Amino acid sequence: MTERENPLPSPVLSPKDFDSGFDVRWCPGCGDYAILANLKRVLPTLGIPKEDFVVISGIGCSSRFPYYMDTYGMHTIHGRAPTIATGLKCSRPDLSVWVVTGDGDGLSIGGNHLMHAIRRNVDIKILLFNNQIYGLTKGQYSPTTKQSKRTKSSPTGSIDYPVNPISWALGAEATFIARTIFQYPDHMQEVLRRAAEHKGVSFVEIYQNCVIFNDGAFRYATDKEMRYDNVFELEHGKPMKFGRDQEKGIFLHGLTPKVINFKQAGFDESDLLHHDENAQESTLAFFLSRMRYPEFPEPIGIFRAIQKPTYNDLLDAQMEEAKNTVTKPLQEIVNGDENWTVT
Amino acid sequence: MTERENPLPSPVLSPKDFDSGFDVRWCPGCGDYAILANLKRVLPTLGIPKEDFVVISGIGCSSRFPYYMDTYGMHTIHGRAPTIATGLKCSRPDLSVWVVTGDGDGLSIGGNHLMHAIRRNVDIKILLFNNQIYGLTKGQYSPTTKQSKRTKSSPTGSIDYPVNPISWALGAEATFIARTIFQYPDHMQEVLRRAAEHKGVSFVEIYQNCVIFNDGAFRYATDKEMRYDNVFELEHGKPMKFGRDQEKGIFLHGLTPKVINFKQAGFDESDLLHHDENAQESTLAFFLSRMRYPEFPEPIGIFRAIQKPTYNDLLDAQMEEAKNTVTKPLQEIVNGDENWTVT
Amino acid sequence: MEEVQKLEKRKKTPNKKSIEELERVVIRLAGDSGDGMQLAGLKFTSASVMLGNDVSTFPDYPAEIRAPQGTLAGVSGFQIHFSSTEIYTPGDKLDTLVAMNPAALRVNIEDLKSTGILIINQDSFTPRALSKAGYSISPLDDGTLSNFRVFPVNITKLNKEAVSSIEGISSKQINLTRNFFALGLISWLYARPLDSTIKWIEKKFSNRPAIVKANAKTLKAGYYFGETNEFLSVQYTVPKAEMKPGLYRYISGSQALALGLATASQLANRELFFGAYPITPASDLLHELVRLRGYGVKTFQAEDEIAAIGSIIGASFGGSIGVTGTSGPGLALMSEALGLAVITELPLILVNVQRAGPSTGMPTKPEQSDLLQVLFGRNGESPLPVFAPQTPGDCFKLAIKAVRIAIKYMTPVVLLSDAYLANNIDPWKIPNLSKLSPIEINNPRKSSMGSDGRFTPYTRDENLARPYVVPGTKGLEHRIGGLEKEIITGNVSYDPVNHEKMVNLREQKVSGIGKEIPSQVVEGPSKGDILVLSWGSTYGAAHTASENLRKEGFSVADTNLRFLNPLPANLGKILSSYKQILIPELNNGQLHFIIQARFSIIAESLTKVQGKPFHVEEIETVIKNIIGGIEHD
Amino acid sequence: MEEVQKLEKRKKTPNKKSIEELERVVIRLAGDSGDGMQLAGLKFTSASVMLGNDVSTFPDYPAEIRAPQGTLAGVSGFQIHFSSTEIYTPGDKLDTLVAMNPAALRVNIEDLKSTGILIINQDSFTPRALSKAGYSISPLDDGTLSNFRVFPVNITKLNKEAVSSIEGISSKQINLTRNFFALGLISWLYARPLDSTIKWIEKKFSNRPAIVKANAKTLKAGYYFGETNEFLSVQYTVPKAEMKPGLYRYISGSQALALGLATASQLANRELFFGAYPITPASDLLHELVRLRGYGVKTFQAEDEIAAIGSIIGASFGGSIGVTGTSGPGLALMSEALGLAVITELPLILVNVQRAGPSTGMPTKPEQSDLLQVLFGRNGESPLPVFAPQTPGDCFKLAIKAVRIAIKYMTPVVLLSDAYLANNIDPWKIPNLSKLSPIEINNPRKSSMGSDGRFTPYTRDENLARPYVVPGTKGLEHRIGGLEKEIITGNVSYDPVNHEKMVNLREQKVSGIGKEIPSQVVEGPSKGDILVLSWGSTYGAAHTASENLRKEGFSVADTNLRFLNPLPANLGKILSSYKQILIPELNNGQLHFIIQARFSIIAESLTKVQGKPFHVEEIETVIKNIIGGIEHD
Ligand SMILES: Cc1ncc(C[n+]2csc(CCOP(=O)(O)OP(=O)(O)O)c2C)c(N)n1
Ligand SMILES: Cc1ncc(C[n+]2csc(CCOP(=O)(O)OP(=O)(O)O)c2C)c(N)n1
Ligand code: SF4
Ligand code: SF4
Ligand SMILES: [Mg+2]
Ligand SMILES: [Mg+2]
Repeated sequence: MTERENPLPSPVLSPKDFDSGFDVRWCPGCGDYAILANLKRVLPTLGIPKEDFVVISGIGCSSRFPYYMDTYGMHTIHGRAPTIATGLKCSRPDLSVWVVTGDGDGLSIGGNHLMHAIRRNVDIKILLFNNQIYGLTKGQYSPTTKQSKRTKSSPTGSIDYPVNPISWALGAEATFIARTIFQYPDHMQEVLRRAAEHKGVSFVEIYQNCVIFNDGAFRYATDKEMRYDNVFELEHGKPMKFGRDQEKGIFLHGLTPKVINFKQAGFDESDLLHHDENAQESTLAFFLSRMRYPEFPEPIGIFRAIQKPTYNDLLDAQMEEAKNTVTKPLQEIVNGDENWTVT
Repeated sequence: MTERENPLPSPVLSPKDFDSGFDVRWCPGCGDYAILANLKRVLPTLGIPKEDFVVISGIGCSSRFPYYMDTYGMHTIHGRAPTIATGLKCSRPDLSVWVVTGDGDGLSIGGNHLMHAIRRNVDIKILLFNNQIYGLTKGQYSPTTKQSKRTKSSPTGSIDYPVNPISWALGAEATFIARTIFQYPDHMQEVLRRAAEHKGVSFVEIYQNCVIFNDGAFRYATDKEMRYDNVFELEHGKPMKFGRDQEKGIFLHGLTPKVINFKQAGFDESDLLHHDENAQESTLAFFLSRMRYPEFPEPIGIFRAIQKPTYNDLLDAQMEEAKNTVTKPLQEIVNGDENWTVT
Repeated sequence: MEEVQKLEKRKKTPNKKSIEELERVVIRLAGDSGDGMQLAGLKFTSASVMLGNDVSTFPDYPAEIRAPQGTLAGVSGFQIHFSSTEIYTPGDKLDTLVAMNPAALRVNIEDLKSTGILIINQDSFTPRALSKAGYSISPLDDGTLSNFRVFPVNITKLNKEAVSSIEGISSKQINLTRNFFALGLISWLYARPLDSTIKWIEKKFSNRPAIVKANAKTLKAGYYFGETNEFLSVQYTVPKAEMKPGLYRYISGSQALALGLATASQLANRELFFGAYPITPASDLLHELVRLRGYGVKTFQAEDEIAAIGSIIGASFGGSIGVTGTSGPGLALMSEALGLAVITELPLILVNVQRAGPSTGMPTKPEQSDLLQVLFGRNGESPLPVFAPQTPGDCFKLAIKAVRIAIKYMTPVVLLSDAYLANNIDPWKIPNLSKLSPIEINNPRKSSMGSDGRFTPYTRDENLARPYVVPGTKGLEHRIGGLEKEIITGNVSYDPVNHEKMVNLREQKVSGIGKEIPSQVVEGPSKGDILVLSWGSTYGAAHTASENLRKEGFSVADTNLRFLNPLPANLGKILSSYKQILIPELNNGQLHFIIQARFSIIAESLTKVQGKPFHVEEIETVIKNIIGGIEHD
Repeated sequence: MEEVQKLEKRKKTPNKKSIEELERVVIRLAGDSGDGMQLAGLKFTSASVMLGNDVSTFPDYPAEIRAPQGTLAGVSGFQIHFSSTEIYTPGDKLDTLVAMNPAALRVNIEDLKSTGILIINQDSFTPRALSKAGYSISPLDDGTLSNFRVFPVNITKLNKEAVSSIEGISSKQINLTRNFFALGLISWLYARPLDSTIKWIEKKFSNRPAIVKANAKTLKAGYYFGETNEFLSVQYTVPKAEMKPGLYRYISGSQALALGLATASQLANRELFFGAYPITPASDLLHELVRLRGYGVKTFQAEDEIAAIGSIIGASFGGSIGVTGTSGPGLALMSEALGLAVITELPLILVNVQRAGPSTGMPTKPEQSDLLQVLFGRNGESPLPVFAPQTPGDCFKLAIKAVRIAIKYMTPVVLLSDAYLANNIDPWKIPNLSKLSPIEINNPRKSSMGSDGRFTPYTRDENLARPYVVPGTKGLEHRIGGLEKEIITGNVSYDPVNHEKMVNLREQKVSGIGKEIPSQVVEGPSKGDILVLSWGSTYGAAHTASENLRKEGFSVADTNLRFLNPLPANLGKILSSYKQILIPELNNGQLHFIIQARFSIIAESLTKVQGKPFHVEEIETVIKNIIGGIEHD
């Protein structure tokens, strides 16, 4: 259909191959740099030719992302990247389509499109750069900004209740959900790799620090001293534990989590809640998403990864089926069932 | 601020007082009639003067609703009713503001606004008439239509995965969530009353039958023979049981539900999962929302009802605070900090 | 089948009634929306077309899905104009009206010619039905119908008699066949054969033999009733029209658009990606296209119009032919994204099926009031070509043209249809697809590589179009977006002079499409008193009015704009050749505004904003008035 | 404080340098966006204004939040035009440029007059900084600056010396005070007193005494440097301007709009409800208004622009004054809901702060390219009034006027500002609020009750406005909506003739606003060779150009449209009084299009689409060319 060249064998790529040569224009110290660096590390390892990657973004600091990647890309309009990615992926299932969005772009103006792309399980990879602020428009609160935060548009404190992106994505029935943090390079690369490999929609929330308008929002999770008590990594089939000495564990208490220093209390690791990212029902993932700092340590990693046929595959199957049942050329369809000849 | 007359004492109202005198234009047999009748029964009992009710709707068969109620009302544009209701309620917290929307209006084009109104906990009452189809545009599938359903726009079956409105509203952090069914008049009236009384956003999903384009979608829940096995009523503090003889019960098995004929199996009612609509965390409500026909009986009633300050109250508190700190007239603000006189 | 043969025989044996030949006839079948008038109308149309008449139709149904039975709001009508000469509109006034109930009578009677034939289902004129229609006294009794030739028929009763003996027919089903009785009756009146309808019934209900029998039987019963009953004393015939030889079918605007788009996709050898959100009166395009999946048409029902246009921008970027269809409110929502398509210079087609506005307006009714919106309804200087088909058949042609231009010039193209054009059914001479020239893609050229070895996506060809390079093409990776871009490289640029150049390049590119647009052709004198300048679907009425007056000896020419942006190059010259320009349109003067702005002339505006197409007569009257004015000079 | 007194004394003791008086001066302070040039510019403006000069300013900052330091993209500039005569623009060419680094030099040098003064921070001209700015050789060395009077100063070093001894100042903080050194220097050059700036510093940093000290000290150091250093041999003064007596302040368009809206709210005695979604360059309106909550201004940050306008439609229905502010892309998204406001006839104000388009375009740059969009960017016939303020001060006036009209006529009103007007800072004669007349509400009248005892919300008064009845009003319950409504009752109606009447009523209502619009006043001859017809913020440049040419003896008049719809009633007559009409605008000819359409005349269009306001000179040149053309006739 298109002027593709033979995509195989793909050359071995390096992060540098993904350098677009554009000057990166984020503020010095912006958390976006780390995400860019990590994605550039992951993409070459996927065995996908460079020309098959497409990065689609909306508007926001984060959404400048495509310019800095030497792939195909589109910097579109505010909040609409998922719609463009959906159309692209449905028309070109052979491509690896990534969406880069922010907490404003993706959850404020673009919440509906994100939800519908997720619901349909379109095979696109969505990276939500969550800095809990509108960076590009210079510091208004966003749907993930903590209540009471003073910002340009809330000088006496925001009265909006923030949304929980993971719970929200679960409400939209995401098949792959993960969270990672801009200052966790290895973790992020692993999560991005898994997101890329998932067949279906991948929703990845990335905590990202805006040094200018919301500096330190994630200090609890990045600070060397604090992170052990405030963050724990989800691992499939493994017990949930954390703390500097991995001494604290998560217990299931009815439908609520309990944190106990299980070593002190004499419990065994096997008593702890174990993670099951493949659980068909999303209740476990939802339960985990409710654990938020400061009441609880926050889970990072893969909350959920289940298999369901993708929207684009289902669409292609219907196209195939339709093509297989075609018995006459288009001319005959144009001619219609009832026609007559004038001589 | 406005030309309100003294609202008290309010006369005793009857359903007939809410009759607008317009010809109702739904198809004969449409499930919307029942909802209209039930709401007309509930409103007069709330002790609110008739002129303080406002019904705001979007576009769809269901959204014709305001025309049939002799209250203030606005039939707005597709999907945007929550935004208009939000502005109205924030500017006029004294009014009782209702939103009537459909599965297309509210969850397709309007999903984002609905989510944000819910997230903010604006004190509005949202009724989602879910007939799992686009009625007004003559029968295309909606975001709640069952997969594989053949409709005008999916002649070989829809490939969209439907969204679960209750899970979705939980993902948006609703403080009041309920479900009822067009053919359950008493239940519906009770749910509507509770929704009206809730201080904060109320989200009510109402199963509604479209006789023309999706007839029988809820037969499993309305048919005299089938309903006992397919539906159960949530009651706060009560065990969850159902069946013609209330013989089947819901058990919590880790994070998944199990249905057991507990009478036969020798269990006691107290062994069953008990409902707690006030649970601060939404995990129980989420768990319940995952129970869907045909795998499980479907819970109806109030999934969740918790208290959080409303958006409009928080806004008014900030307004009050601001007014209290005002020390100089507007003229001085207009004059500014730095000015000079030319003589 | 023997029944049919019998019938055919009967037809050949001359009956006692007289036969009168007419040049052309306008009839309307009207009833409750549950009465099946649309179907009866379609079948009558088929039969007329098979007889060789030129035909134009106008279906008119209520806004409600099922308005309450018997009410004025629930009336559904189908108008058919059939003729032995070429015709261009469904006709103004009715020669015959069939009214299945009092509401149908009340809503439609004002359109019946005096001395016109009025066939009424007398059985439905019950006190209850009369009062629902707002009659306190039956119009059959109060003399108000005395201008017409009224024929009350007991259609309900006669139909019941015809059908009730058939085995397997429920009483509910019986009443559903009344429309076929009426169709039979009117078919006799205008000497239309029943065979095509019977064939259709047999096919449609092939697995429900009782229904086939019932419908066929009452159809014939209606026919025989007309033939044998005394009170209809004349049968009318309308001879064959002279039409260009070829294969014909009848087609609605929606169907023709869908087929045109599918054809364009084959001509370009690219998949068509149709992303849309349902909206009246554009949804039919989705319904038509989804059934063409076997021909490489992918359809996507989006969550809203913004997502719809977003999806096709994505698909276009991917190399498919992105198309969306919507109507006014949806178009408004697409404004922002349409601007993105303009600045990224991606090809796509937006079909806007206009309906009466503003806001939700009257969703089922036609209007031409989105012209200025499609031209100017975007932020910034955001030019794009706009085409408006004049007939259902022209929808096919312009759909292909739009795709051709979109790809050749790398631009979004808007097609302006309307509720009238979309639903109107006209005979159409079917084109031979193999005769259509292929649509070529603007592939990257060597010259598109910058000095740094990187691809420069904003290099332009002689048409100012940039190359169409899709993801997956090795070595030509590039990024596009909504920020202003540097000439040639497409990099983000805030340079003032670059911006001005880009604004002008985009403008020049669209103006340059002028060379693809045929010279505007005028019908009638090439100079004279008055030129009637219509656009899009008002063609039929405007042309007919002009032609009528030309026959009466007036100095009237007419021409119809199918290309609204850019305008045909010779338009200015044409406009200067007439004393007066009259611009009839279904809005408050939008083309008129454009013409005055572009040519600094004074033109006359004839507007109609009633959610209804023009009547020929309305235009004739105004032309005559204007000419009267000129002659007084 | 003693420092200040010392300084004052010094100022009074005549220094050895000569003093030269100028009529008016244009300077620009430019540096990296981290260099505090905006602040320095503002303080210089304050001082000038206090001195009694007329002032106009133009801030210009990068699109990026923090563009990489030292790059061309990171340059931030602040231009100040101060004068002893009335001025209307921030000036074309610069008399003096201060460039804090090589990038600032490179970006701004082309705007410096030849023989203009160029003050450079020599310390920043390191090889690295030069190469970041794209210089391979330092422009200080290659002779390219020889047209200018170049003064390289070691600002970094001198600032450090001034400040480093202060206790409690970190080395990072030291460099942040450089802008005050530069401000001190330029303040000496133009004899601006430092006291207002020092007062401001003291207030601003009242709890950080070290910072106060440092800033004040380096400010004075800069001043003394100018005074004592040999190489600046002349000090310039600009005498007081003659201005109307009164209380003055300086104000930006955004501030004036916010204050005007708050004032209107008090005049109407209704809460102002501002619902908006942040977008450059309109966000400042939200930031300003949120601080006016104490004055009955409720603000709501919506999830997007559709929700923003939705929220104010709801608030207006509730009786508040609904206002939103946005820019191009947001306006596009509001199109559909704006149509709802038109058909429901609810009052609201939409402020559109125009920026360069199409699509995302150049978000921080001004343009006037949304005029046709606000007029026509909605489906159906959807008329509404459009006003465009000409100056920051006029923003205040028109904000009140817009609210007054919106409520009196029950209509949405669009105010067209732009990025230039919003940020531009002008002196403003502060109005006395108690002199403004109250805004009255169109309460229901007896005549609004139908025969069935129900309220008829679409009864109209003499202005064709419907009554403004809000929920909570007993006995007047009613429903409104987006479907076409019946005249008077407001019930849903599909009646063709009713629709046409309603379309016309809405149109007439908006046209009727003409009587609220002052007669258009022309400056210059009331007939003559050429009329310069500008609109909105191009007023300053157009008027200055015309005035300049009038002084040179040309037959040029000028007038500026603040009311774009309806147009002033006497405009047609005015247009017919000149041989040529020149319409300068920051777009591709949108008002030109409208004027030709409305008056069927041929006008000249002068367009500039560079994301920059006009220079006076650009307009002068074109006027002269046209007049040249006329004289050749
Ligand atoms: C239609 C529209 N509305 C508003 C804007 C202005 N705008 C640009 S980015 C943005 C929010 C950015 O926030 P986020 O998505 O969190 O990105 P960040 O800058 O924080 O990375 C807004 C409101 C726009 N460009 N378009
Ligand atoms: C902007 C816009 N897009 C599309 C439509 C067409 N439209 C009207 S109602 C509707 C869907 C109605 O579905 P739902 O909300 O489920 O209501 P129901 O008719 O089923 O009660 C659509 C697509 C519209 N009116 N406006
Ligand atoms: S404003 Fe914040 S998010 Fe944007 S580039 Fe700067 S640091 Fe990053
Ligand atoms: S189409 Fe369906 S939802 Fe709409 S009125 Fe008819 S039955 Fe009700
Ligand atoms: Mg953000
Ligand atoms: Mg529905």
